[in-house]
Amino acid sequence: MALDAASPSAAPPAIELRGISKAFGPVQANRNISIRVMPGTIHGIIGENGAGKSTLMSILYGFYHADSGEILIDGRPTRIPDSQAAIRAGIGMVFQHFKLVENFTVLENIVLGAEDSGLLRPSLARARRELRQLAKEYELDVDPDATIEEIGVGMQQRVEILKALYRKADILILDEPTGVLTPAEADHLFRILGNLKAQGKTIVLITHKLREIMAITDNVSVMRRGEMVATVRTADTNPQQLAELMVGRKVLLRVDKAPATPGAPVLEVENLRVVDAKKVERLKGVSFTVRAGEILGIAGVAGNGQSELLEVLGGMMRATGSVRLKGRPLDLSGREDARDRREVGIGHVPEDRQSEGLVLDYTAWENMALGYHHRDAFANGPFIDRPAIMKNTIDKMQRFDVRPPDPMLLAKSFSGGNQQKIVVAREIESGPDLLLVGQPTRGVDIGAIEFIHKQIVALRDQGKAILLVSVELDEILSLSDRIAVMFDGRIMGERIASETNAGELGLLMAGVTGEAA
Amino acid sequence: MERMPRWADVLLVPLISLILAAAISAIVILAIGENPWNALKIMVTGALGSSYAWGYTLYYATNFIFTGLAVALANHARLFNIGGDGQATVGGLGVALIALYLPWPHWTLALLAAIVASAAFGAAWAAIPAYLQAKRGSHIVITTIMFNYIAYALLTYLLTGPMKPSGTMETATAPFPEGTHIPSFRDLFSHGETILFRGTPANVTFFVAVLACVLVWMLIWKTRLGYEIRAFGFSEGAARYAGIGSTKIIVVTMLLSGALAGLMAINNTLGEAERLILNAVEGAGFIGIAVALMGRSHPLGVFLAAVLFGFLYQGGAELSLSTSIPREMVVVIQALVIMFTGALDNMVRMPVERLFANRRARGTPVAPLAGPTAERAPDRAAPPSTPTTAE
Amino acid sequence: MDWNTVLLLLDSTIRTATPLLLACLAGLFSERAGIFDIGLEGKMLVSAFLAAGFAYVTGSVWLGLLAGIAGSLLLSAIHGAASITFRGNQLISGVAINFLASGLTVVVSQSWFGEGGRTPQLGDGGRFGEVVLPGAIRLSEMTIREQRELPLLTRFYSDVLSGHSILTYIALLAVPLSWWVLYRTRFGLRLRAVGENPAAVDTAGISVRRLRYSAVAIAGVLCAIAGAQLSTAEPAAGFIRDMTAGRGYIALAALIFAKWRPWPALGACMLFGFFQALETRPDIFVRLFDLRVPSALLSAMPYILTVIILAGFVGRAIPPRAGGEPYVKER
Amino acid sequence: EPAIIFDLGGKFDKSFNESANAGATRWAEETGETFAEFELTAEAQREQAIRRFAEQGKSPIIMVGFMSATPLNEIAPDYPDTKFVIVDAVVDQPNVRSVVFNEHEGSYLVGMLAAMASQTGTVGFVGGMDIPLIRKFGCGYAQGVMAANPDATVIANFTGTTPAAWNDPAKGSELTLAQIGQGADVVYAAAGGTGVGVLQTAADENILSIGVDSNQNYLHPGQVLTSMVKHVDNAVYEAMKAGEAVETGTQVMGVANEGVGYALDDNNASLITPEMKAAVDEAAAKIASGEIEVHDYSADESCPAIQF
Ligand SMILES: Nc1ncnc2c1ncn2[C@@H]1O[C@H](COP(=O)(O)OP(=O)(O)OP(=O)(O)O)[C@@H](O)[C@H]1O
Ligand SMILES: Nc1ncnc2c1ncn2[C@@H]1O[C@H](COP(=O)(O)OP(=O)(O)OP(=O)(O)O)[C@@H](O)[C@H]1O
Ligand SMILES: [Mg+2]
Ligand SMILES: [Mg+2]
Repeated sequence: MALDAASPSAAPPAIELRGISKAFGPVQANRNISIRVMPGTIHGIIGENGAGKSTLMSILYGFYHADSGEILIDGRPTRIPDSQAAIRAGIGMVFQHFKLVENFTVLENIVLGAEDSGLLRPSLARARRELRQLAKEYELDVDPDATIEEIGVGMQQRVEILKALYRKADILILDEPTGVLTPAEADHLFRILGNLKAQGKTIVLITHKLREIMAITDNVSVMRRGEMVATVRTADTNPQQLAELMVGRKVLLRVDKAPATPGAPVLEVENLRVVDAKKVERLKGVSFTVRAGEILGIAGVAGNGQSELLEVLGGMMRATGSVRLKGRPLDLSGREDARDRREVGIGHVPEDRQSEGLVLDYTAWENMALGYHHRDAFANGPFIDRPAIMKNTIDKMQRFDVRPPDPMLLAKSFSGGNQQKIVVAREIESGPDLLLVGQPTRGVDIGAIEFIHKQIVALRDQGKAILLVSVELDEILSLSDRIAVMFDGRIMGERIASETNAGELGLLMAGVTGEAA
Repeated sequence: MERMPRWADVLLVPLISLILAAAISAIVILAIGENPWNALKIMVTGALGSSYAWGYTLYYATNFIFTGLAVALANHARLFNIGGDGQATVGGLGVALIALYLPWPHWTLALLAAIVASAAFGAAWAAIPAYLQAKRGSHIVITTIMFNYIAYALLTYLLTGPMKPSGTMETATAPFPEGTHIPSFRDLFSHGETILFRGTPANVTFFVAVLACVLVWMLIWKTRLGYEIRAFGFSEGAARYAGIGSTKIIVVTMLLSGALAGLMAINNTLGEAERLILNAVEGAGFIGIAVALMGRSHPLGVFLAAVLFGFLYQGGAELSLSTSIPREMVVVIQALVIMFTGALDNMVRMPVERLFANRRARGTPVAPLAGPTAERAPDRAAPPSTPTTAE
Repeated sequence: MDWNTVLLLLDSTIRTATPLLLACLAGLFSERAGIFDIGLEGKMLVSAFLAAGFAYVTGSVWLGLLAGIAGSLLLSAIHGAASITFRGNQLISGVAINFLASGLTVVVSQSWFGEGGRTPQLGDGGRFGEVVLPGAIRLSEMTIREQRELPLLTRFYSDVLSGHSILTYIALLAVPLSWWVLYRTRFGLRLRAVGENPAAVDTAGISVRRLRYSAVAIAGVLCAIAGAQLSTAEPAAGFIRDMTAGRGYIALAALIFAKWRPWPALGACMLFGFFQALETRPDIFVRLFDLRVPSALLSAMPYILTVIILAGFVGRAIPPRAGGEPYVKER
Repeated sequence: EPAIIFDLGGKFDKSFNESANAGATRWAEETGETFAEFELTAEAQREQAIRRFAEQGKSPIIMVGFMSATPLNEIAPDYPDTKFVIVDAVVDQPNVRSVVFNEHEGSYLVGMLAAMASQTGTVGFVGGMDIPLIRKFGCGYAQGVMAANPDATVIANFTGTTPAAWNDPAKGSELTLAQIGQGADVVYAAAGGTGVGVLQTAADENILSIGVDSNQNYLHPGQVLTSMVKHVDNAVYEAMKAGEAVETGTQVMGVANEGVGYALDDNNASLITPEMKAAVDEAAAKIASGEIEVHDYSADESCPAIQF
């Protein structure tokens, strides 16, 4: 069914891959893949987690080497043994996980590898000039002297794009660029991509988000389990069809839930303030309430205090103010840690599953006990009760459809979606009165999103309180019962989910107050 | 996932590495005009060929088990304890104090007391570096190095002054009283006419060391504390998320690590010399680093690596006793063994892996994606790869 | 305490700090590129031996230095192979190199010179003499009284700054040079980047392997100079086994102390050098505080002071992020 | 066949082991016979080596170093037919010959020379590890200095507290320079390999140094004032020559029987004036006759002439 979506022009494809195969040890990441990307188009690639999209593009960028197959750039067979060769062939790539040096400045990151001479000063000066030029041309403003760790992910992505443009890339590959962006940032990115396309550049866009595919791509290729299953003209398809091509079965694109029946207040937050290690005030007096049987969604652009809010409630950061759980006050002075929070009935699905929610080098069963390893159910005196945890893990893995359902597998071996299911299973099944959920579906494929959303709603329907933080407006809108919008460490306003829309929330997220909105 | 059979991983690869180390050693021995084959024979019979040989090999191994366990345990929390030497030195002080200044009716009691004292003193010596790491962020590597030197100075002061019996030149305490003499292997295993382990220093402390291996293994993989230590070592973020306090883990782990290093002192003071001698640790704390790293921080691996080093020590002594190969040659051989089995491990592993992969490829087809392909648990012995910091 | 004592202390500080500083900068280059190096000690030792050995045999101290560099580079190459090419454990490799150096120097020197792990004493051509800086006064040609009458600055210049071996000046110049290389050149930018995030360097089209090997090689050269200083620069005059006596570890401590930066490295090494110089002058404590420090405590003093300073004034030291981890693209 | 066991420092320690090795080698060269030898690398090997040699029928078995006293005391009775010789310690067993040296006496003599040669009235002492044996050297030296010049100052330093202290010439240099800075113009090194740095620096700085254990005058002709020789070599040589018949009991090697003394040869002839020579020789005679009693630090761990 792989129909060729060649554009009418006679020009050779900007990129043509023929029969690319790549195995990582026993994992066949790409299997005999062929694809043609026409110049001056935006070409989408979609596929489930682990389908092999990143691998394919990394081969094109010379980061990995294909076991077999051929690469043609502008119709000419091209050998790409390393990234230098790819850069020379006019290819630029923005990786899913950015390849930036955290404690370097933006400028340094941009010149790295593209210096003019042995001395830095002239290179930096030229880069500074050109950066100004590029910034104007493509609306890509960044502070060249800020270090990467100081700036947000959205900015970091701009740096990655600038890196490619600075190297005069004609072909730009973006791997899941919007996974970490707010809607506004994503829109901005698409405007830039539009600009680039207008200038004749070719763009390959990998994403999980069908909305984005439909909005800006010209053609779209679908991958499944290392194979290319289809390439179609975007205009000729629809989200439902793409989702089914990806997953190989029918999927539900909307969250199906009954109206909430809120009960007594479970979490009451008053005047919460946080000053972080760098003495920056992150929360500036936040107050809200979450009731039993409802989902409160916190919307907001990343970096406006949501992370800190979750960390404070989860016992990982100290704060001032008052927080009561079912009427009883929590100690915010740092004396109580995450374990104490779990004891009083707070579950926590952290924003970053890889560096917080899981110990990647632990097995699935060990991770199922993370944070609960001291509980009687999981321990015999000072000992870990492995049989009990194991049994529990097998059970949860089955019910949450973790694939593969092997408790002995290391967490890092699971795909992102399945890793997230492990975390969600552990936190939901611990029976919390309040569940903190941060970015539950970041980087997760459609099938898994659907499942995780269902589980969260089911917990709500058991009468538990849920605090959901997400930068995905779609997710907030479809999952929450009430929505609070955070901006600059404050709550800008609260809305009933069914009575608001993306436009109104977007204004609040930008800091425009409720009255004005 | 398994790229090659387990036996190849744990036996074949180390064996080939050892052979390579031996081959290079042989070249050096040839170069200084000796016969390498003869040298090998002497080392093997001298270190493994009789109960006498084992009596020395296991004595040294006992030292290295303790210091190796100390480093290994700390590694699991991503702490690099290079203070084993100082901790063992001070542990010896603990042993000497109880042995000299308290009366002991029976060796069992003395041994128990020595265990407590050496562990406590060793732990105490690790306590300040641990506290400074946890609270002030002072790098544990520097502070433990510094504490080694401070320990040497402390002991020099005590053994040339306050604790030295007067009228002797020996930089050692007085011999310990009879009641503290713990049985040697000879006392334990000789029966009737057959005398085994004659004149060798191996003693019951070896069993304490074996017990320590088992206990450390249980601690690391069976207890809640071990679970927390490893979690902290793998991911500080996850540990914080799970409510595992960094201060507690750093301090507790270092105390235990120091205690293990301290225990080593029982072997050389109570067990062998029956007095406390200046510099009796003889760099065992540093050997412990090699032992722990080669043993992949797993108690069984530590045990095997410690025996290997015991073999090298005893075999090396035999070598200099019966040939004119200089004693420093043994250090060269040790270095080569550490290099090949420890650091150049992959040089052997990669081709062997490829060999097995090729054989498998010809036999069975490549496993399908997301099948039973991913990394599984058994390879769990490996702790975080670079335990240099607790940042 | 009179000025004379102060000047002498400072003079001794600079001399004592020289090998530390060179080894520390060696570690700086290596670790900034993401390769931990606890084999500084071994490389210094091998170079100390080869430098003295070749200086003796050839009569030329410069040839000796070259031999020292060659030997040290060889160990660097082994360390590089183990930690870069074969992705081995960098700590084990360093430990092995230290053992190897300690054993091999004695075995080889015994077979060359038959003096039991020593080289013969070096004559004047065989060692680096004192360099008299322009305008410095040769104080050794004056009586103590005459010296005391000179202006303090002159004495500082002539006594403390002038009169060290060329290697000391190389070490001191290596500090600004290292800073310049690291922060002002393309190579330095890439080197720092590869220690922080090798993937960034790789995707920028630069060879991680080549960069890391060059860093390790620079470390080898610097360690070699440090070793040569110990065995061939006045006042030294020959090799003796294990003569590095733990200086590699102290240099490592200084490196962490300096948080992997060149100028602070200078400060840290000078501080350690100063502590060790102080250790040679127990009379100062008697004169200042009327305090007789037992010799054992005196020996421990540099280490105790280090811990105190570390705990009191130096915050958390964050090593290069990719340090110690081999760069693996395909799991 | 005799056997010799060197202490941990090894047979090239620029100190008593090296001297013992010289004696053994001399015996072997003169007689054309061979001897077995072993250099310790670990404390546990003391007993191992003694027993091994005893079981191989070696005799006499010579042990160098005071740390072997306790093990030998236990093992000697197990091999009543073997003769043992221990250097630097006394072991009271019927089959053991103990050779001890009055290092304090020899040090006293070189101390006198130092005081007489010094222009500044300040002399130095650089010890290796701070252990009683080395203090014994230092104490005798200080007494000799005081005897020759009661107003003199003696500066004493030790290199360190680990065995590395015996092999750290750089540290030896720094200590020497520090002592020079305090006015010392004669420095006595009792520090094994570290002493090499002391003597070298003294020569470079144009002051005088004093060697130890063996005659080290040749190292820097005209710049080494003298050496405190301790004839471990002779003791070993004689024990080997006597073979099985070696006399047991304690042998004290002092100034009286030329077991210790100061070295005078062509290299330092110009440095020792006739008056100096007369004065030390007189003192030596008095020590031999018992008229002068040099205090032995190790007897009561104190020193009348200097505080360590
Ligand atoms: N460096 C690597 N070493 C080993 N296996 C790898 C490596 N990179 C990817 N893989 C495996 O190859 C397969 C394809 O991975 P890839 O990252 O290309 O998927 P993807 O389609 O980009 O998934 P996602 O949507 O989650 O980003 C997966 O099974 C993955 O685990
Ligand atoms: N080291 C590995 N060896 C073998 N298979 C692996 C390994 N790591 C991951 N896999 C397999 O690869 C598949 C996808 O993993 P991958 O790493 O691509 O996750 P991901 O979905 O890309 O996560 P994220 O989107 O968060 O990056 C899974 O089937 C997993 O079992
Ligand atoms: Mg992925
Ligand atoms: Mg991907």
